[in-house]
Amino acid sequence: MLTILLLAIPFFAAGAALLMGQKFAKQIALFAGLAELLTTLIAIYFFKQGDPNGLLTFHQDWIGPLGINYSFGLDGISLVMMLLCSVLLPLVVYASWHKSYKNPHVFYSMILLMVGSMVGAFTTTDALMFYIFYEFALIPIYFMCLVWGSGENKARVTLKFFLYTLFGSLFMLVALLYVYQSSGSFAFTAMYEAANAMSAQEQGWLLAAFFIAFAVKIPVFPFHTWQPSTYDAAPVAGTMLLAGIMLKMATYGLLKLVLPMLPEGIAEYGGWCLALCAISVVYASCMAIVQKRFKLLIAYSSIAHVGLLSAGILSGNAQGMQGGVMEMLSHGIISVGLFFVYDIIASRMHHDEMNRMGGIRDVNPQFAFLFFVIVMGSVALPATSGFVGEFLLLLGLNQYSPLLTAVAGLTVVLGAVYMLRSFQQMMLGASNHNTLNFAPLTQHEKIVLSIVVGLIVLLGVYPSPVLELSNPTVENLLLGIH
Amino acid sequence: MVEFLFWFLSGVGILSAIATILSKNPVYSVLFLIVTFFSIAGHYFLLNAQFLAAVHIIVYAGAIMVLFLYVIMMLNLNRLDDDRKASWSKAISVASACLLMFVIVAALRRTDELNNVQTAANSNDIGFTKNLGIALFRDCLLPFELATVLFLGAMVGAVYLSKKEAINN
Amino acid sequence: MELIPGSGITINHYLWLSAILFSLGAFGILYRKNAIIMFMSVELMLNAVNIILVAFSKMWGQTDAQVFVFFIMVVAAAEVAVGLSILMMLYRNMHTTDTDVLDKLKF
Amino acid sequence: MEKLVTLIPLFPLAGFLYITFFGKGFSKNFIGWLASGSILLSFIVSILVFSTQLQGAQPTIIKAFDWITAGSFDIDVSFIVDPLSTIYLLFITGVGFLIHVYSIGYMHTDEGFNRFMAYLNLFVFFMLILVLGDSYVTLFVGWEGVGLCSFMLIGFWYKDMKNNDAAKKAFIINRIGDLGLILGMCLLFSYTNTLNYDSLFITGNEASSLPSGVATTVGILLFIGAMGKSAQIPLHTWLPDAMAGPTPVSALIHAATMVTAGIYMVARSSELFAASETASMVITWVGILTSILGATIALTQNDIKKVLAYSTVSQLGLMFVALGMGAYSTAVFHVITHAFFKALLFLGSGSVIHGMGGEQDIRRMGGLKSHMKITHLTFLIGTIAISGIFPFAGFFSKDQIIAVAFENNRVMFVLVSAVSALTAFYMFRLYFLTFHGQFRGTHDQEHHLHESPKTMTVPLIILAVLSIVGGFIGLPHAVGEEMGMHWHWLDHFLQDAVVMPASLMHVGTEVILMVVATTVAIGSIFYAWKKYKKDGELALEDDEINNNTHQLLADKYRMDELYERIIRKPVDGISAFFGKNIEPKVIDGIVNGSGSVTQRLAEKLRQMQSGKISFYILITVLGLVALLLLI
Amino acid sequence: MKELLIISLLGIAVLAADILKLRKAIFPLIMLGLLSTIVCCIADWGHNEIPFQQYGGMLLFDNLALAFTVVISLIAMFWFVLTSDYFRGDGARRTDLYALALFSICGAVVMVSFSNMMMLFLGLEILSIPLYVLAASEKRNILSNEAGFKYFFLGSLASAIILFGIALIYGATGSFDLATIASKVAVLGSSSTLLMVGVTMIIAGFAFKISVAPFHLWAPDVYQGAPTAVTAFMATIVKAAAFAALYKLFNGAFAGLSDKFTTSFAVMSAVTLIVANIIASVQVNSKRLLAYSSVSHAGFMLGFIMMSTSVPGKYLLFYVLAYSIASLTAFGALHHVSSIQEGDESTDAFKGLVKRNPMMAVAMTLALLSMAGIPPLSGFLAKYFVISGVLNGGYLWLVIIMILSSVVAMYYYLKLIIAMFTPIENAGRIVVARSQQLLYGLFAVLLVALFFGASALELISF
Repeated sequence: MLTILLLAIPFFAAGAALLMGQKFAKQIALFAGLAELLTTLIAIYFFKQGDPNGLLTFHQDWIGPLGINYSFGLDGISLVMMLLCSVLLPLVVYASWHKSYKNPHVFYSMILLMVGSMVGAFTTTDALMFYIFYEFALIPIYFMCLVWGSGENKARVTLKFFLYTLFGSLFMLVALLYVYQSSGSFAFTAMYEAANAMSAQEQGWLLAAFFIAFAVKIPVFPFHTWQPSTYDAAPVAGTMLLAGIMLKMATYGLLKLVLPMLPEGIAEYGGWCLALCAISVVYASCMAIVQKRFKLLIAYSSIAHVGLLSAGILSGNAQGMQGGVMEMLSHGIISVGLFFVYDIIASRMHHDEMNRMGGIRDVNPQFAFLFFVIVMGSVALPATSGFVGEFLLLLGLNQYSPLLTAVAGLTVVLGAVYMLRSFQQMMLGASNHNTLNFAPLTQHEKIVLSIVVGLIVLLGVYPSPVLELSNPTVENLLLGIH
Repeated sequence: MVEFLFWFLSGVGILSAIATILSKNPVYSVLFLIVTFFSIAGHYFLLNAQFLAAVHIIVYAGAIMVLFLYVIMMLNLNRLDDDRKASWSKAISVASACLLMFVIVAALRRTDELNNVQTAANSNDIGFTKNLGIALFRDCLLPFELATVLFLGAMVGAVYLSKKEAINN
Repeated sequence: MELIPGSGITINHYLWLSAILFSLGAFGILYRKNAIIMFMSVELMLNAVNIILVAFSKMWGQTDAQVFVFFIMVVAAAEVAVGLSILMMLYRNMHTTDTDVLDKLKF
Repeated sequence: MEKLVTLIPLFPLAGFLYITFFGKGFSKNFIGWLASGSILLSFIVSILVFSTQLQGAQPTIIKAFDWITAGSFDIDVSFIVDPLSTIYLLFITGVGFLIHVYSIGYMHTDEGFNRFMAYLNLFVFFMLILVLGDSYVTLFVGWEGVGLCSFMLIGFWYKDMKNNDAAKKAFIINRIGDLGLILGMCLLFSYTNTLNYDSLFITGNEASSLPSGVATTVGILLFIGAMGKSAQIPLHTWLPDAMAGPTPVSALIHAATMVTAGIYMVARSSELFAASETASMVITWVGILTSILGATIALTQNDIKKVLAYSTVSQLGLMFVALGMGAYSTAVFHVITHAFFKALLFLGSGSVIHGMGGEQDIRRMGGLKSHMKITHLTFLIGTIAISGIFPFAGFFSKDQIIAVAFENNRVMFVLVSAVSALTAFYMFRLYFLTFHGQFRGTHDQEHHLHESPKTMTVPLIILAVLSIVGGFIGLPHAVGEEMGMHWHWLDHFLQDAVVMPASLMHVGTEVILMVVATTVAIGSIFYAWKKYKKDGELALEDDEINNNTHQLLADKYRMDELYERIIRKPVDGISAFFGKNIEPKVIDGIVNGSGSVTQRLAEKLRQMQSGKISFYILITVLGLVALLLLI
Repeated sequence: MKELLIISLLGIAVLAADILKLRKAIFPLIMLGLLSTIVCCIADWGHNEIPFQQYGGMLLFDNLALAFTVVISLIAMFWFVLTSDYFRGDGARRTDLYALALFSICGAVVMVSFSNMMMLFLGLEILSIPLYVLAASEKRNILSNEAGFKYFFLGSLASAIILFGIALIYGATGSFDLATIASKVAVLGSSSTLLMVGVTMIIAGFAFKISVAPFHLWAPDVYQGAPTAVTAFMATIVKAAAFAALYKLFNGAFAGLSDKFTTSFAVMSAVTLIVANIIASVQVNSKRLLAYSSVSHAGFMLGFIMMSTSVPGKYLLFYVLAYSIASLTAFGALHHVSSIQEGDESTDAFKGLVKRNPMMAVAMTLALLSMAGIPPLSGFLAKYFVISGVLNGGYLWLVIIMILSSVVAMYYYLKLIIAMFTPIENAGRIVVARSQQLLYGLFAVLLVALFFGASALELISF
């Protein structure tokens, strides 16, 4: 029942926001977010209890003969993802609190719809349902970019984004259907069994299909070209959702669908995927180094991080998967933080070209401090959440291939290069006429940044609650894999 | 005798059909087509479908072709010169038509399953008006009624279109 | 076996005949561009069908095929009525019955 | 008693947090003494913990809380109490405290005072985590943490982009080392399924069970980490630049503590390195090369702090030589003595710079001994100590290294002796040029010259004392017997924690070596005295340098330029190439290309829709034919 | 049977009402009639005994027929409401067009309920002949004339081909009755070339009616030329009827042969999808664009025919319903938009629609997304049914083509959507009748509701 509640809250809130109209939209969204968070916490509580009265699972036939059902269930991993959604939703809403969007009610209902669909994707235990939510999430974000986005060619950019991701995900549909031929049901468990029974070669093909689908969304080199331009065109709230949650659907898919379904396929042909992930780490880092604009730099850095993330997950061992879970959470928080920082800067400077700034630290040390912690999180300094995730990922990846680890590990160095460079260019040095009158942080900016920073440090110092939440589920999946 | 009739009628039919298609003057085409229809009617006689043959003559030669003629007269189209059509396209049309014919004929050349179908004993009197009438007004009453709807529709349509309206676009 | 007693005429003869007539009709509409002649060719095709139907009804000794032929005639008549009226309207607007003039709608 | 160990890092952390969040509005003295006090507290606790070890308590592990759990990978935040860690605790907190106190005076006029103190506290916190951590991962936390602090402190005066660049350079080069460390950890984990010292070395003995090839790889990877931290070739270039930071930072981080983390880590993994000949050999050679390189460069530097920096590089090299030759305790010994006298020297130079009003170039100094007596005296002590004159601290530790070298490998012995000779020379060069001869600075500098305040001089004095007596923790056999003190105390103390060299050498050779070493030192000191005191020769101005070797040394072997050419430029070039060509033209080109191809195809296809009815009929007929043929 | 009676009489009644000067009554009358048809269907639901046996079992109102009749009448009602202004003009015209449309619908009903080749042929003609007229009904518009002529001419060619097919099948089986044919076919199998040729001819003829490549060439021209209202009619009701008929044939009469033709269908479908989608992607005239999209949908639906023996008809029904609603919305919106700005049918005509009539824009957007097959819209399930069916048949390559083509399709749908959401200055509101506005709202709801309501497919069986 709780799962249904989790699912219902955003969708109802979306409807409410749409109807209540201009005035209360953001309040509704914020409230929904907090309610979602509360529900998630309750769910976690029950999960710890071992779900005595089956509140965490829900099943309802939809089109029985076709094996499509409304079936939802919360396990450790999805709870972590729920945590991600329900923490980020209020954060994102509150981050754009003082922004004035036209037709806020539509805007916020779009946000809520998107989050709702992602909640669905994270909580369902039916592969087709997963696909449906996965696809549906496209629509709201598309319109957010199209209507509220910026940039003169946003239409073209968003078009590309939509088509590209659609193109990818349709391959997943085919793969799902192909497995369904032999499973006769879209329930995850049934899909696992059916796929496991297949020959390594079949699994290889399925892997290819799934990987294309997810690689486009994650995105992994060379399927990433839609991402920077889209992040650039999207309104900042949209970008936060894209980077923070949306791409996690893909990595979650890798974790919950690909790994358990296609162990032999991965063993045989997975090397290609992992290699691509590793390449995209280095490639994206290099791209980030040459960026002149901060938003694009964040975009590329995000590609680098999720490259490592997916590589670690695909390595298919406890460390990799746990690291994946942790990194999904941490990357979500950090990228929201970074994009919010971007927003703060851009809204004051009206541009985000780094070499035209400098010395902001001198004007606004508080901001610089908070920003610096986020940067450290993004370069995975120990005692930040980024480290826990990336270190586990590297540990996992290393068990798959030390060579790839060495390649992907370069993110440790290159990440430092571009993040520090951007930080120093913008924040340090002597303040110039552009930055001299850099307005101090508003109250809500402080709050949002502090929450982000707090989470980064907290998760870095004391991540075990999260890890213990997902650990049993990961163990189960591993039992299936080996 | 019958055999000769068959070949004769077929020959006439086919030739006049070709003539219909090839003749420049539409009036000639109409007349040739009527000849074809007559030969077809002859075939009906051979197949003991006398009543049908009669109807055929009345409907086609009597009604439809007259309608054609009427239109031709009204639009006074004598000598249509559509030779502007390029020769290669003509060649193509001939070729593809022949292709179609060969394919169909080739497909229908061997119809062994029909050779052991016994021509029914009553096959000589099925063409009689009585039997047809029974068939028409008992089994096929519903289609018959529907045909009226069809006609109604056609009529309304024809009337609607023929109402005069000047063009301006 | 032969369709008409005492003659070598089998059903196949009629099949061929109608096939030829059908193809001739097709040839007609391919070859000519004049709407009127093309209509006639269509009529020719219909009649090819009629012939083979009558032949079959003889073969199976059933009347329904012949009844069907009636309906075909009916339909043919209706079609011609509508078709010719469309043609007249067209002629009124374009002052020709040449079908190749009709290429405003393309690509 | 060991339970208290958890407090040790907490005090500095508390100090840091307090100063950062509530530090506003308090007087500088309060803040300064708060910061120092927190360190003092941890120092006291450290002594308590240390005493337990003195009574020979078993190494224990104190768990604080769970940290990372993932399958078989299970890391807690917990602290190891054993001789090695405790001895490190002592001098970190001890020296740390002194430098804190010193900073109160040194930074008093700086408006970033609070920030500075906070950073120092944070640094000490991370340094303590580094040595206390009971696993490589917790070590890594401290490892990166101190790197971070060093980054923040080098770039402390952030308005000058030069400092920021130095800081970035330090951080990134360290990061390269860290990558090695991380990979080492990953590899180690994938073979032993644990990263806890306990199960690797102490109770369980996974490390020694490694296949030797793996041991070598892991060892070298870990050593790469150490290279980064401890500024060994080729990752040494950041350390001299790091002098951009305030002098106390140079003393604390870049001389006494952080840079010796590498030695700590290797000593900590002694069993692992002992298991691999190759790795040890690599360490030895890298060490000696670095040592020579540092020493030679130091000969020609004119920036007082740069000289000390290169000397640090060279001393660290010596420590690695010791490590490489399996004398882990010896290396630790030298770490400790080095911490004393190098901190002393840096603080002394700081005091000089303070007195000179920020001037760092020894060519602008001279004859300062009359103006700043305490500084001069303590600095002299430090110089003697580093030169290795009996009975100063440096003598014993360096002598032990020389002895080890003598035993293992005569070539190494020669090189080490050469290095110590060079050391003695450039240190006294520095000393004479700074404190003797005529004052060469500007007039108002001379006018402004003064001895530093108590907060600075007292630490100097204490450190001076330590640099004199510090050596007694590792008295050689012979001396020990003579003086009736028990010799090689440190080795005995550490023997549970690190691997010990097999044999103790014969007393006779020991004595001979001591004599040799001392004479060598004295000799080069005498040469320096003759050159710079008696003949009053001065360091050359940059444009006067006319021979190439000199120029080469003055340019630090042009290492930075080399890296610029073979690393930085290529990376930038490749990135730029990706950014300009690959990304838009190839990858995105394919994506967009597919679109435009479709468009072009469409333009072709739509021609088929000619609008000509005759064509439609043709297609219809042909389609019919095709269908008929298809069956 | 009653259903057929009602509708055919409705046509006549309309004419009568015109004569009796009761024009006001016509529209309500039609609504009433269609509604009662639906009621009758629901009443007859389930008892599948062949009604009016004395008519020689010419018709068979089984569940399939009833369901399709319901859908057709429903769509027809929507259509009449949505395009009511098409019937404006002088009263005579109005009634004529009403009558023609109704006759055509009557033909459609025959086509979904026939159980005898004669009825099939008659139904086809009753459907088509009034439609020829409707296509040409804008007599002043030369494009409309051209469309009418092309449609008529190629249509009659197609019916000739179908007829030849029917004749050959009769020759092989000696009957027009579906049941008898089915039994004979089961015996003969593919041995009888006569039968095979006949079936092929029927396929070819129907391929024309449902506008599947290579017989689709007429469709874009006619759809573009004909009045938008009529285009909507053709895209929805005609397609529905034709597909139902084809499905009936291959699910019933030719069931024994259908596996012989799977490949042909697969190829046709593939070619259709590729050609239609690719050409559509460069269209600037939105009407023609929608025409191509409807062709491509025919390619999709062909999947059901291909798999007729394994996929129940209700899924075809679902597709038809989902698609019909979507394209009614699209064509309706186009109808209103273009009629406001002097017949401008370019994609730019939609610029700023979201401001000019939000309800319409939302409905249109949902419709386009649904046609593209994005969940949670009915179009997704529809396509899903096809794809899973085809995949079951083992035609992976066809599925891949379907997928890629629907990406291309998404591209040109998005072009329209983007147009709707690009703001323009001095955009006057587009005002439509209240009922139509409501209808757009209804469509928007239905497009989503059908997706979630798809479980209702469990309840019906055919």
